[in-house]
Amino acid sequence: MIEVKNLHRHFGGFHAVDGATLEIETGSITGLVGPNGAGKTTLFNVVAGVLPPTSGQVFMAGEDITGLPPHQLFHKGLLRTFQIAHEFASMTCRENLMMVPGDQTGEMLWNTWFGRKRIADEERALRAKADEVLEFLTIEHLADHKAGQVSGGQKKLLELGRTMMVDARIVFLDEVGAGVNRTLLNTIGDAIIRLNTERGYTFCMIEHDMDFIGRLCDPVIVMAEGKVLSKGTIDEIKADERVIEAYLGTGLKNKDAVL
Amino acid sequence: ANHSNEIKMGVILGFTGPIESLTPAMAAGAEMAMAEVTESGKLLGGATITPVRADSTCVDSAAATAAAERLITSDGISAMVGPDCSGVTGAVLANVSVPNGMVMISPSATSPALSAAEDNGLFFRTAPSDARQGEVLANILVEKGITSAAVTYTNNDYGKGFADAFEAAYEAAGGSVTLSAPHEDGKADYSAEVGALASAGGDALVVLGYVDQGGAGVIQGALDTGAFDMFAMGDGMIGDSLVERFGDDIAGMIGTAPGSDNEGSALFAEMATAAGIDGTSVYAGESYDAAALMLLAMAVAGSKEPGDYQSHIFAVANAPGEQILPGELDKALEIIAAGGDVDYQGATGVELVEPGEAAGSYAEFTVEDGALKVVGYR
Amino acid sequence: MSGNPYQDDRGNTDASITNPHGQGSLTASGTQERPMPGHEGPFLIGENMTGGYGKSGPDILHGCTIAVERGEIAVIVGPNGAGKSTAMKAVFGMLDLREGRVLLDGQDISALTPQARVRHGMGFVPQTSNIFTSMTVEENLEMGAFIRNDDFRTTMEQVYDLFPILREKRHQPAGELSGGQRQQVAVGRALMTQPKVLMLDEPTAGVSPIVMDELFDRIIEVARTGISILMVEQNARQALEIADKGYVLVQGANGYSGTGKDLLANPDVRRSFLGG
Amino acid sequence: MDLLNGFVALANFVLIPAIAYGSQLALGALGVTLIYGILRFSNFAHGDTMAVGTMFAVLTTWGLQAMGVSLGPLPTALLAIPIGILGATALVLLTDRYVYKFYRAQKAKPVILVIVSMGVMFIYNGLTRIIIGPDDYRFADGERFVISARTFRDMTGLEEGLALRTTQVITVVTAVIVVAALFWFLNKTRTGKSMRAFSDNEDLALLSGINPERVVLVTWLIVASLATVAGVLYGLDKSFKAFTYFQLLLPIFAAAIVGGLGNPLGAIAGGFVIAFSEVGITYAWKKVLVYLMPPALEPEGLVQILSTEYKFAVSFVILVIVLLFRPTGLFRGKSI
Amino acid sequence: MFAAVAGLIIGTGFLQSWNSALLILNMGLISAVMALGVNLQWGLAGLFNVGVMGFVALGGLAVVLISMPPVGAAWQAGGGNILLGLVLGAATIVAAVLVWSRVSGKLRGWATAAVLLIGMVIYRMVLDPAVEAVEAVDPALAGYLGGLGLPVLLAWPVGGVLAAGAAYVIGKTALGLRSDYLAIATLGIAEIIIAILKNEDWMARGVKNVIGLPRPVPYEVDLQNDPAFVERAAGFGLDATTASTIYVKIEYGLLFAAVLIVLLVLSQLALNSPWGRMMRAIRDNETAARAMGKDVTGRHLQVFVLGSAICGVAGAMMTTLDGQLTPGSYQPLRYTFLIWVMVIVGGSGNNLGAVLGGFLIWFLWVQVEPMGQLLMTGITAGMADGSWLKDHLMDSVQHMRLLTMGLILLLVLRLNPRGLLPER
Ligand SMILES: Nc1ncnc2c1ncn2[C@@H]1O[C@H](COP(=O)(O)OP(=O)(O)OP(=O)(O)O)[C@@H](O)[C@H]1O
Ligand SMILES: Nc1ncnc2c1ncn2[C@@H]1O[C@H](COP(=O)(O)OP(=O)(O)OP(=O)(O)O)[C@@H](O)[C@H]1O
Ligand SMILES: CC(C)C[C@H](N)C(=O)O
Ligand SMILES: [Mg+2]
Ligand SMILES: [Mg+2]
Repeated sequence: MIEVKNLHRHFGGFHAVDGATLEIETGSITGLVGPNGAGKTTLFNVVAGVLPPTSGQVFMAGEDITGLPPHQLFHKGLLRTFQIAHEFASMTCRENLMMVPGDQTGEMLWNTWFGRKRIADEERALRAKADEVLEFLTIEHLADHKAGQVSGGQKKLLELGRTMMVDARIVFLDEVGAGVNRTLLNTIGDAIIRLNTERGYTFCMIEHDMDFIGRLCDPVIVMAEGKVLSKGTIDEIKADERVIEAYLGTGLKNKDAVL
Repeated sequence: ANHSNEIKMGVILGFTGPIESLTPAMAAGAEMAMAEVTESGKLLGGATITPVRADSTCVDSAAATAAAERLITSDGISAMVGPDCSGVTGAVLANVSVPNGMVMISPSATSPALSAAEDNGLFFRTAPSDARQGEVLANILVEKGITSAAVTYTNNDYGKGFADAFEAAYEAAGGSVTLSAPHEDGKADYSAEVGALASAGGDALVVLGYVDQGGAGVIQGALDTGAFDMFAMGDGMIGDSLVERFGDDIAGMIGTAPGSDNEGSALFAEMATAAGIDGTSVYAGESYDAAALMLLAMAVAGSKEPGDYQSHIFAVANAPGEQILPGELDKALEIIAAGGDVDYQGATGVELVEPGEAAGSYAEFTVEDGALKVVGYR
Repeated sequence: MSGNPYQDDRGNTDASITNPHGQGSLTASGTQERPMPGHEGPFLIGENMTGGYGKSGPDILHGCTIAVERGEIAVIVGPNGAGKSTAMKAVFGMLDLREGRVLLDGQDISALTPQARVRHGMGFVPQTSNIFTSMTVEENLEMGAFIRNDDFRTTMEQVYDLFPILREKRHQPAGELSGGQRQQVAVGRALMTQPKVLMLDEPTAGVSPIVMDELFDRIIEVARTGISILMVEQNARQALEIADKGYVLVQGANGYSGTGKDLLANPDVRRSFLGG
Repeated sequence: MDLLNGFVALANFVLIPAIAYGSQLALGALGVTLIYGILRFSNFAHGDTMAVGTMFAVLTTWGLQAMGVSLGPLPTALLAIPIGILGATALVLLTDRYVYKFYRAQKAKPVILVIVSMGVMFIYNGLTRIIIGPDDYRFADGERFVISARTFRDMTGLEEGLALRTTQVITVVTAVIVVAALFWFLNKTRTGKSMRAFSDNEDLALLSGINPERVVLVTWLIVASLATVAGVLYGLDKSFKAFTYFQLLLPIFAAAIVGGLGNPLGAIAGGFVIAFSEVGITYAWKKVLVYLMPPALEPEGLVQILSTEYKFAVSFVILVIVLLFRPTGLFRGKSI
Repeated sequence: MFAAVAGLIIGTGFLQSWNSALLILNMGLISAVMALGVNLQWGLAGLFNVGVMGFVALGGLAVVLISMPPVGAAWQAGGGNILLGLVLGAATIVAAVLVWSRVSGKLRGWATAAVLLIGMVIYRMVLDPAVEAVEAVDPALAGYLGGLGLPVLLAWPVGGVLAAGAAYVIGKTALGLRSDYLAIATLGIAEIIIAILKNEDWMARGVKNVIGLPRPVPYEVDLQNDPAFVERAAGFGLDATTASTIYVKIEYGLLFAAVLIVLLVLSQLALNSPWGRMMRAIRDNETAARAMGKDVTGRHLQVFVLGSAICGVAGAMMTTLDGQLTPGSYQPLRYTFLIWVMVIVGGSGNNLGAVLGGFLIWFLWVQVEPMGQLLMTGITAGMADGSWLKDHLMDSVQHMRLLTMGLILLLVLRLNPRGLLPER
């Protein structure tokens, strides 16, 4: 689905992404892990069109998408969520979902004056769809709440829900798990798996929670210092000496002393 | 005073805005004339003249129109002194005075274009159109053998019209203008203008601006950098603060301002000083005259209705008749009451020509021993 | 989001008339006056706290009590939006309490401003925006020592020993660090205060496993020097493992509490908050 | 010789005026940029704050002059600056106490403060005019020139003169000193660093034990001082007129933005960019070229890239171009 | 709220005069239109337009260009060459842009500069003499090309189009870059537009002003001379002068109101549709909106152009009402900041709020003058007559206007920080 070839991104003299080459297979849930500062978020940003690359290329299903702006990538089916939830705070949760589909008749100014009927029909369909998604995410009771006033985890669900309003092909998730209650995280995990199996979404997710990665992802890519360190199943990764040294570590040293 | 015998006169000037420093003296001048008439008690059986001030802002036509509208329709004025700047004057004339049939005399709007404004005989000015002053100034320069000059003017209808007139006359008389550059008033810095003017060169720098404004700034810059040492200036520059500020640095300069060979201006200056205002301030005299003219015309018409007295303004201002100087309004009213004729001269030697503006006789100034001197009249 | 009309700028994104950067959202009430004496008890206790954001916002905490003993580690866990961060802020005096009080070492400090509490030996690492992004790493640490008038260089050395990556990046603006590195700066900054009690709001969020282990190690070390630690954690298992005391907050009220081990062993808690 | 003449002409008409004007703008822009950086809003009342401070200084100067105090060759007004600062500070702090503080306590969004500052602008505007009046006042005394054009010509025998005014020298020297001091203060002192910390992250500053009200107080103090110094220097060089100070707001803001709002270094650079673009682009280069070019190539026209009436427009075009290549301003903004 | 403002205006009618009241109403209507345009940009999209003045002035220019009769002599003197010069100038810029985009490598900068330089020289060679010739034609009264002599109402939409054109150019370069650009670019373009209007005399007489613009309504004097009208006025118990002035103002008012209502309805329809939802989303969070496939820059451009066009229309209406174009009178304080104050006091994001703000602030702008006097009389009431302080204060009474305006602004913001009619 996505192919990244020899990608570089420099900040001044600092090479945040330093020749990363990787591939995300269609239909997979690929995990992306690595120590802090490895360049994961930067890589995401480049692929999603938020940052221009210093050099290198990104392909999506064989097509060169390097440097395309985010809204064009969206129309190609590339969606992303944010490490910190980016809800539309002053709009209701339902509106947050309804605004997603592109090419709505009512988004043309002209039609808002002279195409009222068509808009009304479309809106009805959109609303039904949004309610369906809310139900899927088990937050239908929040439909009319302002999105800015729901809890952090619910915002993350909403963020995921937006990717369901259109037919996404690949979704990038940046640390959906950070700061999310583990029980809720399991719900999110279930949602991801369902989207993957029922709708055929491809996922690529950054995560530091190895249990969560282990439950969802295959394969897992490890980045370090802007490059790809290794790739494999979760078990292979966990057994990889280099990964343990750079990323996983060997557990608490003082644990026994305290307990 | 008896309430029914009150005449309200609007004084609409830019009390805030770019010429806010000129207007207090102008308003005071106009009000001096009103006070004089009230005191004499000889107008329309002892009428009290009450000035009603309003802010023209000098630049905001909408605000000026609203203020004028209020003066007429709510305060119920019978005559209007002002507005001051040509731009708002045109707006007030077209939108308020003409529709409401109100007579207005502007003491200072000098744009040549106003001569052609549709006014139904309601609009007069005690200041001459700048078209004439340009010729006068140009001729003086050429006579003095100054044949090339750089010009800077304040960028409004006054400055631009003046500069146009000057340039045309000067070139016709054989002079050459090296550069004619506007300056905006009230700006922070005039280095750019001074630089350009200096580079263009010329025997003299002609400054057609305001003395409290950019005009002085440009002169200051030119003196400081040693770019010019000969200056010529228009009416807007002739004021006490000019010599206060530059003194003998501009000795020998050439200046023109409306004025005729009469005692009026000196007299007015004296009166003003006694009343605690600056009588030499630009257009203070014109303002006095504007108010006086309307009051005398009312006396002749025996009515304070604009429609009644508008036709008498010309007659009051011009010969034949006894010449009236500032401070002699009492006398003038007496003559009128006796059925006589007056030829109002006032502070500026008013002489109205068609279509209702001062004829424009000009005084030639220079600076000598740190003081302004009149060297002749034209 | 408290509906305060003054906090409404309807979508102004223009950076040339306002500086959107770093404006605070906390209301610091209280005074700098001397605290009133209270009774004996745990080293730090927020007792029966009830309150919410703003003057008129809804209550988020409902009679919640949180305490930590000297040199102990107390951990707060609970679902998102339960009010864990709010409880921390309440203890730190960053929102008005409508009921309840906060005692530090037996003294009632409910009326003190946050600055005053810092001077009384409390240190706090908030959950978000917890570093000065435009200042260098070193300046961040210096700011941590703002209230100290003694020589803080040894403390700084200790912090650098604790987080070696920070020494490497000491002259870099902290805003250019990665998520995990920033977290280390934040904890380092709080340590610079040399607090008697250190409050951490999700210090390990977004931190890689190896750094997380390291951090927990340090926290234990710090606690051993006699400093009390009060922290909120979503990595609840690891946190509860090292905790002397654990609190489960549910909708602003105490749900369960006990030793870390108790909570880990409690099937209810495991199911509803620890993900089974 | 011609080369020298050409250079002197350039210095006299472009370099010296632009440097002096640039310093004046820079001092004004510094104040704007500080408020923006620390208190987070664009202070539209800044021009009028300058006017108020200068007004107090002018009144004091008159008093001093009446008492016969003088500084010899230097303008007496320099002695009055502290009083001016005191006056401006008092007014600004009063304003803060009764206006801005309320909004701070409400955690109002900066946009609201921007509009509030417009209200304050109107009020200062009115106050200045009510107290001192709308007229043009000159209060400079002492020696006007360090070297005047005539003296220079006599001295060097060159055709072109070079004038250097006392006020220009004072302005530039003061600007340098003030900027250096400000830098040292912000980057090296504890209070300065706490101000930067506050600017960066208010909540966290609170948590570090920084007293926000103190930061605000110090900021206003510095800003009022800067405004007064800038205003007095400007007034000495030109003259004092309430309306002009209001008009200064535009170039000052332009300078602050082009330099990178919130960045003191940027404010300085921005001031000079604006000044040089205004003076340089509209300068008629004929005079200089006449000296530099062989007679055969002497230009006929004025060699003026654009006429002076567009000088303001020019500086804005330059702004846009600068920003195109340097999106955050010459120096990265908002880092005060 | 609206009732309150209506009450204020009607109060003016009773206390001062109906003419004043109507005049305030008319300018209020125009201000409301401007505020509507700014609200579209600021309240809806968070775009910071500090160049309102420029767009308003362009609208004013349109009135001259459309409605004044052409000056034949001037056209003969150099009209054709001026047009040619302008075309050449435009061609130069297009050529330069083409060169810039086609040529690559080191040559690019130089080639573009060369094209620009050569083009500019030719442009000046054609234009300058023509301009001089045109401006020499009776400079005191004409000196410009005049307009097309078409009905003045046509100038209103044309004013919108002119403003929209300028906005498009600015938007294209400035939007989508850092937000500061727009501020600088609009501030700059406003100054540039005014500078052009002031200095290009051949176009609209520059600072010499064009006065006596045609009107879409009858002249008072004509009405006063029309016996039928006088008779009808008498029927209402009014004298002819009053009746005619009021009649004319009412007609203007109806025209302006029609424009305002149409624009208001269109804005409201747009706001309460998916388009409005999209705009709110963009405002809430641009990054996320972009990631959700919304062309943020494109939408911003659209809103910016529309808002500016509305300001242009308002500018044309205002110049029509004034009956003259006076470029020197365009000041940022009055035409940019005051409009903002209207939007913010009224309630940004809410179209009705902006309209309300337009009325209210205009009312205050005009009426604070007497209020300031009142205030000052109050302050000095306790002082001894003839005391130095009292005299000094009474002399400064005019300056109370600004002070009072400031006080009112602060009060409104203190009590209604989100505006009088907040967005929902
Ligand atoms: N704007 C920037 N300027 C300078 N350096 C930057 C910038 N953004 C990121 N970096 C540097 O790039 C490196 C990679 O950052 P990135 O955010 O991609 O890390 P990450 O892998 O996502 O880490 P984490 O897991 O902690 O979020 C870091 O060392 C960081 O300091
Ligand atoms: N600044 C604020 N103003 C108003 N309400 C707030 C504010 N911050 C948080 N809230 C609300 O208070 C409630 C509790 O928030 P809090 O941040 O304390 O939760 P938390 O337990 O820390 O959750 P998480 O684990 O997601 O961080 C939530 O409903 C939230 O929406
Ligand atoms: C008082 C002056 C500023 C008026 C000027 N003569 C004008 O016509 O605008
Ligand atoms: Mg990251
Ligand atoms: Mg939290």
